[in-house]
Amino acid sequence: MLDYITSYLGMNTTPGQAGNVLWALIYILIVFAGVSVAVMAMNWLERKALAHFQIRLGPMRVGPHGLLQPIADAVKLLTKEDIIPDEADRLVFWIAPLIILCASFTVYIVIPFGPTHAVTDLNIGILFMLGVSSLSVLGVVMAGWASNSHYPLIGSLRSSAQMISYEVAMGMAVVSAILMTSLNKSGTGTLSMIGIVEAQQQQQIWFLFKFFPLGFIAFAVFAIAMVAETNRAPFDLPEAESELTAGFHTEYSGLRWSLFMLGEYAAMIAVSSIAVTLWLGGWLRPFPNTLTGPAWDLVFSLFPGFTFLGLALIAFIGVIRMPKHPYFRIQTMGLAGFAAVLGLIGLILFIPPVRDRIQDIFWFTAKVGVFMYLYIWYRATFPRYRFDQLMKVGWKVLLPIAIGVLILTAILGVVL
Amino acid sequence: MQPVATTFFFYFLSGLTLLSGVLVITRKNPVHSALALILGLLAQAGLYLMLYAPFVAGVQIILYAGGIMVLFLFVIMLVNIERSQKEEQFNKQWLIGMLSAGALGALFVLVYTKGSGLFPASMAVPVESNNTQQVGVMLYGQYMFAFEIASLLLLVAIIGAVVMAKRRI
Amino acid sequence: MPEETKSPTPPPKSGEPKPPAGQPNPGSVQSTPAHKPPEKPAAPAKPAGPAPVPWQSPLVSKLKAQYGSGVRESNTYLGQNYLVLDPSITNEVLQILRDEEQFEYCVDVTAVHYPQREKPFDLIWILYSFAHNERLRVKTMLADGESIASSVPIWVTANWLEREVFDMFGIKFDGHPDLKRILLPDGWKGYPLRKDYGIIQQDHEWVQINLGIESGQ
Amino acid sequence: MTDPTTYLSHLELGEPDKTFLDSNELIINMGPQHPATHGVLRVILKLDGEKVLGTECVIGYLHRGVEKIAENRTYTMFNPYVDRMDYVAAVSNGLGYCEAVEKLLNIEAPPRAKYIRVILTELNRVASHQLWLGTHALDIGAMTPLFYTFRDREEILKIFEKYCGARLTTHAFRIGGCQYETYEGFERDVIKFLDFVPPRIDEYEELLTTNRIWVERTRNVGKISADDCKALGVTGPVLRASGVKWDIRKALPYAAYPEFDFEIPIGANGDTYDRYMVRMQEMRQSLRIVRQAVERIPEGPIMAKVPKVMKPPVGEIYHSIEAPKGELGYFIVSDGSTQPYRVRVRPPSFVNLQALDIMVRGQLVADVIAVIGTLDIVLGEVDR
Repeated sequence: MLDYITSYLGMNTTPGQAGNVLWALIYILIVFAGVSVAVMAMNWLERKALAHFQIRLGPMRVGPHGLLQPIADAVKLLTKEDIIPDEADRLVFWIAPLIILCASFTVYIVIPFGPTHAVTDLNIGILFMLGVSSLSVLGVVMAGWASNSHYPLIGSLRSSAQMISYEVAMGMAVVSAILMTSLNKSGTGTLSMIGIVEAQQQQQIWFLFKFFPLGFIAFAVFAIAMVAETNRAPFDLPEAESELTAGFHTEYSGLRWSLFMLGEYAAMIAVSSIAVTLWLGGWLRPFPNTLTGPAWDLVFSLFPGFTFLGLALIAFIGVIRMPKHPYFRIQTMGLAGFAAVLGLIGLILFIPPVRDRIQDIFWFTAKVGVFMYLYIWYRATFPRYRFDQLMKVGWKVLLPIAIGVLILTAILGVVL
Repeated sequence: MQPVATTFFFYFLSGLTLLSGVLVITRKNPVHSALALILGLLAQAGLYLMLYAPFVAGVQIILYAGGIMVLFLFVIMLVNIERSQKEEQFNKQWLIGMLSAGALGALFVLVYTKGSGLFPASMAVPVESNNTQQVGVMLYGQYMFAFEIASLLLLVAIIGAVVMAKRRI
Repeated sequence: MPEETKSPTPPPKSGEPKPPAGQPNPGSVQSTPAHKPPEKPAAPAKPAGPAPVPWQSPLVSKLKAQYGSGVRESNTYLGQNYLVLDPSITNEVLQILRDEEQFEYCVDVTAVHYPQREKPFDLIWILYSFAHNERLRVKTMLADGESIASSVPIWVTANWLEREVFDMFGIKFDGHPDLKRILLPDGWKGYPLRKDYGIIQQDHEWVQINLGIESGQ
Repeated sequence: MTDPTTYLSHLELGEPDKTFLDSNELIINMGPQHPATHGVLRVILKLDGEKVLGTECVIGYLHRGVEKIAENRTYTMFNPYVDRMDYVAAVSNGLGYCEAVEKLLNIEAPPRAKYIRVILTELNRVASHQLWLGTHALDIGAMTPLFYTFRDREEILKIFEKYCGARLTTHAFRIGGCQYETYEGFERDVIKFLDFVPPRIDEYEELLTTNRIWVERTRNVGKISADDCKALGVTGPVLRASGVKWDIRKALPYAAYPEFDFEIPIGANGDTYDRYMVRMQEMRQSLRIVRQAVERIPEGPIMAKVPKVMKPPVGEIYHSIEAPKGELGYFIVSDGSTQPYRVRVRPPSFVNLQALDIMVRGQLVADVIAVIGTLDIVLGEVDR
């Protein structure tokens, strides 16, 4: 046991590459649990942030400021009756959510939360991610067909057409980023997720700013396509409530429905991770090459701790502002406990060994968090595209732009 | 990376491929057939991985399982499934089928018994780490002409499909 | 049921008794200066009310010249003009009204049931002309079971309006593209806005078959 | 003018586009429990893929026999019932009914009552348009305007509540005037509202007017020409968005409208975007009217002398007003008794809904939602 832990701490590669099966399994568990928790947190955050955009309060009842709402929701969904329509194709109906779930969770194997914080590093990493995440289309199609009902069928047709279309533009944008990896001294590019980040480190530039504005345009194309890919507003046609009730998962309920939701949010986090890895320098902290030296290293390594302390402070202010009525005593105590836990985590993050190992994960998560917030922001702001307009944007706008950027990147890469 | 339980995975994936192949032709419901086909394609991708060809495996998943099969499903969903379920599963050309299957089997046996000397040995030592580059170099170097012909063929196919599908252009 | 239809209702609450200052100027809306001292209470509406006065206009004379006695009445009541036509010429006149007199907007088609009359149904078109800024009511009287040509070819809007008249009164329109019930369910029996249809009356059979309950009450 | 037979709403008329293989015809039942049909409207859609070949509306799920009830109630007793038709613009309904009966009785409401009526009706128009905007935007996928409009509509409802105790089905007016004198601080509340709401309307516009997705979703969607509007009897903002400058408040003025200075906003294309713009402008014009009315409201009685037992003379009357949805008319026949012999309501929503078919033909399913939203129907009024 101890050997294993020390072997881990001494490891300078991912467990998958080291062939360390036990650590790989532990990693998988950690990632799975982490993503599930992140999805729950995202759920709470989305409802809360969306509510504040819309001058509402959002969940306030379960736990202080609705903090326990995701748990209550999970319990509700798990205990809900699981309805399978009579006319449905039972087998396919049953498999569909599992496919979506598997597809969106499998990609986490290659997401590098840090130079060594990934289950494994495939040398076709990005290809693997795109491939596996494209499998979730199957789940959508199967769900829509198996429900044997008009609205889900139309929803799934829309959804699959949309996902396939935007995959093309997305792929093109990704290729131009991959092309940038080959512009280093040795001249060999890579598809490995870790390799891509290392290439950015080596070239001392985030690919977002490389060949400005080419990198930026490719990133923008990807950022739009990824919203469409995950069926989120303003591209949420498959689930367009006002037209198709709930799209492909109209007939689903309870646990199976929650699997769809879990898959959707996991996919959102996954594609955001791709964007962060390819263009925003993955786990690299801001200004890794201009603000160098031990002093700056120390400053940046203190960020995670201070972030948690800040959150703790916000929670503590919430405790103070809680109404002083006996009715709210438990809530106040809960929030105080929450603040204490956050503070404690913040303090732990100041301990030097932890501080150094956690930094990469922190920066990565922070960048992904920005995307998550953008997702919510879009949803609060935009109306929904119509299907033909969506296709037009995908094929006539994004794809030509992405191809143009790809060609220009290639030319610049050869010339420079 | 050390291969793990190679023999087991080989037989597992091969069995899966065969099983799904059988399911594809025996299922009455075309959607089930298509799903079985997807399973078969995924198992094949696994086999490619075992052959140290991760790029091909990845492309197999993206293009076949993720792209083409979805279009298959698309079309199947839109046709009338009740009618296709009533139709007879196998048509009457079993003799031709038997003959061609036998010929294929004979070819496999031939390759299996005499095959060791038929292929150049240098092809069999790919390096996993730069597999993708190798594919690229091969494709755009040695096999450039074949690649271009294939792309031309595909272009013709696309135009032909458009012409056939759209009666009025 | 009968006591429901016509109950001697006591006078309902009618506003607080404020000093009345209404100016009885029927049929017209005049500009009222902003600050006006309360005027002397004017005479309240007399039960007798104003009587319809004959309506003279080029339109009426034209129609009368063309159709003679087919134009039964042409009056103005409370500043609103109406024509009463014979059912046989109604459709033609409506066509003329739209094509020549620019009554291009059919506001409403409706009916009134007078069970005691020989021809118990009043069928009413309310028309409006954008060009003349003028409203006109065209009325015709129909016997029970008598049908009349549909005005859908003249004004498309009459489609649903006629369906509603059919639904509520059972008046049939010849040539209507899709004459079926609109507000009530298709299999319903009876025409609710006829006077012999009680207020709480309903098609019990339909209710029992389709809703699975004993009665809709 | 277009040949009327092209509108007749029958599913057989639509032909699938045969140019692309064998197109799949699909008949879809939208409603009556569909979230975007604003109530219990059922639309049967015949689709070719996502393209609409034809529609048929099935209505009547909310039919309550309002016209039959009217025949069995006295004139005064029927007054609250009209609020239940277009329940988002109850004040307008009441105004139309009261004015129609007043005409029949040959009396007129005192000027102060007329001013109060105008203030409340115009506020109600703003509230109705706000509700329309919120739900319409929600149908098109923009969630946030719904909450903004409801927040501001709340202020109007508060004024209503303070005035007459009810928020939705207000029963604010009586035959002959108003029952209630304005409460203490009424003017202050209204002025406060007038100052506070224009920036809020700007806020809605900021979210939508120049939003590319909104523009793309609404431009050239559900287009209807002025001639078609007239042929179909479509009124209100839908007619005006097609370029016809016709508003009953100007054309055949009622209440105190001749005394106010306001404009009739019109559109040019008759598409969903124009209808949106027209309604946004109308809100501003309504506020303008309210401001003039509040500033100039005369003193005096609020109730004309009305007989205790209302027995209008034998005769019939048609009176219509410009409700937020269009021309709301009341055709009342009196037989000289205390109860109306016949009350016919000419509901704008009912007539406007008829235009749905022509507006959505050849468009996509998503446009059906947009068009139902833009027609601004209230099923309580469609079905009565």
